Amino acid sequence: MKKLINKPEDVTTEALRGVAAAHSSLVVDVDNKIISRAGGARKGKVGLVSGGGSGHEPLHGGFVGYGMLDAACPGEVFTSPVPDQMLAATKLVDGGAGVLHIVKNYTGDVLNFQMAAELAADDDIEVTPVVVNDDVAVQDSLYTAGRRGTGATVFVEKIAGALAEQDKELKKVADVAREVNERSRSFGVALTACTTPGSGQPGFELPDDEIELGVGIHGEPGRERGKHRTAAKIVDFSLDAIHSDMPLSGDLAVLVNGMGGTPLIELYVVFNEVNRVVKGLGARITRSLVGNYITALDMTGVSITVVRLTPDLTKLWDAPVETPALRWGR
Amino acid sequence: MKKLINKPEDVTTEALRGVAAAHSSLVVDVDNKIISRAGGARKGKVGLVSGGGSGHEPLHGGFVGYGMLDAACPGEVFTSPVPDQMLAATKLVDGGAGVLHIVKNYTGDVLNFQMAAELAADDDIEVTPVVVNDDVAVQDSLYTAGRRGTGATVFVEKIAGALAEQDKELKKVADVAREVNERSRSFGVALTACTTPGSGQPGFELPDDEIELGVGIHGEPGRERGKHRTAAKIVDFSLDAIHSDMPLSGDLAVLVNGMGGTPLIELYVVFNEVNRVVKGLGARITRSLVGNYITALDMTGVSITVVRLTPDLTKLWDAPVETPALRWGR
Amino acid sequence: MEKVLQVDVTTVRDWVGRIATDLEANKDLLTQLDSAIGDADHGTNMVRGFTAVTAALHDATPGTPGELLVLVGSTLISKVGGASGPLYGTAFRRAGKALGAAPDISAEALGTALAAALEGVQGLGAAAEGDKTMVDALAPAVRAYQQAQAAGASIADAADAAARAAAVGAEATIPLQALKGRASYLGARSVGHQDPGATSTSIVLAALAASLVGSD
Amino acid sequence: MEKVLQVDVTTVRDWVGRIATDLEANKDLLTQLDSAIGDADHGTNMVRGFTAVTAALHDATPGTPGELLVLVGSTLISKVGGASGPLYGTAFRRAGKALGAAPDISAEALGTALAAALEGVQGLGAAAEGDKTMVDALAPAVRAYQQAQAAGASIADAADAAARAAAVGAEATIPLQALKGRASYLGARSVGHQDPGATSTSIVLAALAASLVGSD
Ligand SMILES: Nc1ncnc2c1ncn2[C@@H]1O[C@H](COP(=O)(O)OP(=O)(O)O)[C@@H](O)[C@H]1O
Ligand SMILES: Nc1ncnc2c1ncn2[C@@H]1O[C@H](COP(=O)(O)OP(=O)(O)O)[C@@H](O)[C@H]1O
Ligand SMILES: [Mg+2]
Ligand SMILES: [Mg+2]
Ligand SMILES: [Mg+2]
Ligand SMILES: [Mg+2]
Repeated sequence: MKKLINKPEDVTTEALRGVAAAHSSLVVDVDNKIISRAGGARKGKVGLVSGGGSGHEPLHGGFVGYGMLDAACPGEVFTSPVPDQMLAATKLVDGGAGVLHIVKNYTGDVLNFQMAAELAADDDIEVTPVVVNDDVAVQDSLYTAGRRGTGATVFVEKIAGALAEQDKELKKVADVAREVNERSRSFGVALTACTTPGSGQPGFELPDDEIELGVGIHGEPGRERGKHRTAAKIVDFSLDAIHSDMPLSGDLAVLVNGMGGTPLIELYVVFNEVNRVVKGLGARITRSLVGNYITALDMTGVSITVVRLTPDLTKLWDAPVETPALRWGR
Repeated sequence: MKKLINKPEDVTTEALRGVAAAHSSLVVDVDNKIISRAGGARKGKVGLVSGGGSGHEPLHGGFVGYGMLDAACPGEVFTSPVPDQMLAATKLVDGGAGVLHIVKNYTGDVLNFQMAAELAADDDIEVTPVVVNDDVAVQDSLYTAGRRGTGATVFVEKIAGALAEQDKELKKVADVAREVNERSRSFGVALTACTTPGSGQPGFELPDDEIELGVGIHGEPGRERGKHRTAAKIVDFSLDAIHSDMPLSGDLAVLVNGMGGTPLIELYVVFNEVNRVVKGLGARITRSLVGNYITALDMTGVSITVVRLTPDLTKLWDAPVETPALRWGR
Repeated sequence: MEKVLQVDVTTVRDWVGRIATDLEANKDLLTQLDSAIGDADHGTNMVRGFTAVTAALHDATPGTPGELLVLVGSTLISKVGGASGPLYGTAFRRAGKALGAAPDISAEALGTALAAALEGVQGLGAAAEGDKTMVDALAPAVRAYQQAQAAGASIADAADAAARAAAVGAEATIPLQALKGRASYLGARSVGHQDPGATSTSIVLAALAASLVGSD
Repeated sequence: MEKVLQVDVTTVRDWVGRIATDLEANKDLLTQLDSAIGDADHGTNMVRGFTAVTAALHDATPGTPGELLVLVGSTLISKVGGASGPLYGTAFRRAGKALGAAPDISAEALGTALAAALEGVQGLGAAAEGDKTMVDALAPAVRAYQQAQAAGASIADAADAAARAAAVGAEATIPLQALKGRASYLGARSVGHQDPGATSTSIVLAALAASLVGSD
């Protein structure tokens, strides 16, 4: 394992110091691991807090700023953060209008955010959690922990953040977050596994001619392993999984997301294929993101997220945002 | 080799189609391989054209847009584009005020841009080339092709682009481009080699405990090979090479650039170390970029670019920009 | 003549110390198990948690077993994260609360505490036995403890029975398909691997039995 | 009795066809050489160039050797890119221009054309012999050709001498340290590898010799 780090156990702390040094628009509480907007809470505005294991950068810290999150709580690498962090962040961003917790559906994130919400209630802060679960690779049934939260998180955070910026009440902000989640689906494919600094070993072994279909963002193996194939076939497979779960029609936002180790030129090749399939279905891509937005350390591979837009969602997507990883309109 | 592609020979074309589909702010001439701003040339504005081999994305196509480039010419992977492309781009962006060619110092880029400039002169278009050569890993002497152009290109394109947006004349735009180049230095380190789609093999073999110091962005081996070491020591080595060539003082812009396969969390660890060293030298980082801006396909590693700012350069850096990869102020 | 030891706060401190040592020794094993069907952090998570617990116990001197276990649980909740943090944290907190303010632990009280721990884990995580989680080690351990104790065994022997049952339960997760936690994403591919959380639970209970050797 | 062939546009077409075939056959070799001291694209670059040349010659029917070589050169400039595109492109263009509008190529004219090619490459790339570039194959080839021709050799024999000298020159780049092009970045580490451009030049001249076998 070769990584640009000092000691594995110091990675998250030192990266946070780097974030603090690089972004004057952010305040970083390194000890408590909270990234928040410089300037603090605005009275009357719903606060948005998200968080999850580290190793998915720019998620979540890169989405803190005007028009998106108020605070992010990064955990250890691939380990959900702890309730103390979330509680402290919740208090920090509360402007009296309540706080939205944006939680990716993983047992760890759900349980820790749940505990934090209980603690916040003790402090009379109204908290509404919204669970993101867009990954169609996982069967959503009684027999699983439910679908994982992946690429849709970016859209949920951006769009709910835009509505919160208009000082809409907590219920409305939570509703739009849930609406985005319900209209979003994702599917991921890994060409290679990722290596956490702590373990020093790839999460799984993938032969030179095989890929993982339906992979997660934590180095979890996917739902099936298959032969490597062309970008066209990978996209066909992925969009088939998405389309058969949520038929694609109308105006779509598409995220072609690199897993961390994938060259951007390949993501554009993939985007071209997604565009082909979407057109073939009679739908059209009206908003797009191509790049590394929710990663799995050094994994090579791609995840595709599709959101069925409405005019209102499009407007909220287009609203100004000013974060390290997503910025327009200011 | 596992890549998200169809056929190796189609990668650049298909990626261009992806760029076209993803960015409505750009016009892509897929046949001639030219990415330009939607809307075309503005009368009286100096046109900025850059280009180089593909595989360095987002460079250069990701920097086409308001406040930065007018057009980019991507070549084949790691192969400089051809004069025909550059000439066509030059004609396309000429608004009567002349065209700046931003050329990274590689024999291929220099020779092809030189030929294009000669052809443009035949068409009575005034062209001034500016050669970027910021990579201190290469000895700048009679005994080499001179220093390579790397991370400084981003700053040259942004700052010259901002001045061109003010309708300043070609000489002034070229002068500021040269000024930025002269005030910039870079140094790169690879943890692993990259694999071109065409060759299917890593450019060099790097044992599990070794790194390449002073590596280029084309999978060229670096100036020396050494044992793998901590991020702190890698940064010490890199900034030492930079500082002994251009003493660091005053206000600095710093780019901590991922080579394509490096997790963002590691780049922030590196940024933290750069900040430590810079502070130790009594200088300070006032502007920064952390992420993948000039890559070498799937290489893991980092390059560090430092620009000694002036108040004027800072102002131009802060001016609005609206491109796929760099955007603020609009 | 066998010396019968009292089970008090010193014994519980010893137990927690053994857990820390044994988890450290098994860190790589737990991470490897989690690598196969999870995200390769269970060893790191548990060691981070018990390192924090050791530090907390260095600074604080809880007066009773119950107080000590509540401190362990709260520390785990504050420091571990992941799925295992809230689950183990809740288990230790509930066990501690069940023990109340008593200075000693009777065999019966320990059985009640273990049952409370299990109830806490299931209340939070909603896993049933057979779902391939830590419950598959903890539930049979609680049953084995209570059976032994009902049959008149010493606290030491009942704990030993619990530890053995936990080890069997952990191993018995191998053929199961995971229905909870991260491993459930793998569906049928989770079969054939031992659950990391059940394994760490077995370690925790083995440490308990070791601390209680000779107690009545 | 040996049949003496005329060197005309058909011969030159044959030469260019052989170059295309031989480069295709040596594509991986050239890329491997470029991988060691460059950026692993020289094989791809040359094949892309001569594939375009073949297509151009399919569509066009240049009437003279000179016209044909100018077309080859222009096509390479338009299609190859990299360092080798402008350099080879200029070489072929200059050679073609040196041949003028003559329908046949004399031994002397070929010598002049080769010299013009070399001058074009050096004028553009500023490489001297010993800098570990294509010049290290082309320059001795031009010298060998001219010596042989001055000594009264046939065009075929002179071309053969040129091809041999180019091969020797290419191999002689191995111990050199590169002072031009991408390999120069490696400094002393460029020693011990054969230059890809010198190798492709040797292939181009071997193809010339093969096309001229039997010509006077
Ligand atoms: N719902 C649940 N109920 C009980 N135990 C669970 C549940 N989900 C996960 N676990 C346990 O947690 C273990 C994983 O812990 P850990 O790796 O530390 O957390 P994470 O899964 O968040 O990475 C699993 O092996 C399993 O025993
Ligand atoms: N200045 C120069 N003069 C002559 N030949 C050169 C020069 N620079 C590079 N070359 C030749 O070009 C070859 C590399 O060509 P190629 O790999 O196609 O281009 P690039 O170096 O741009 O990738 C080298 O092996 C060398 O022979
Ligand atoms: Mg985890
Ligand atoms: Mg090249
Ligand atoms: Mg885990
Ligand atoms: Mg090359």
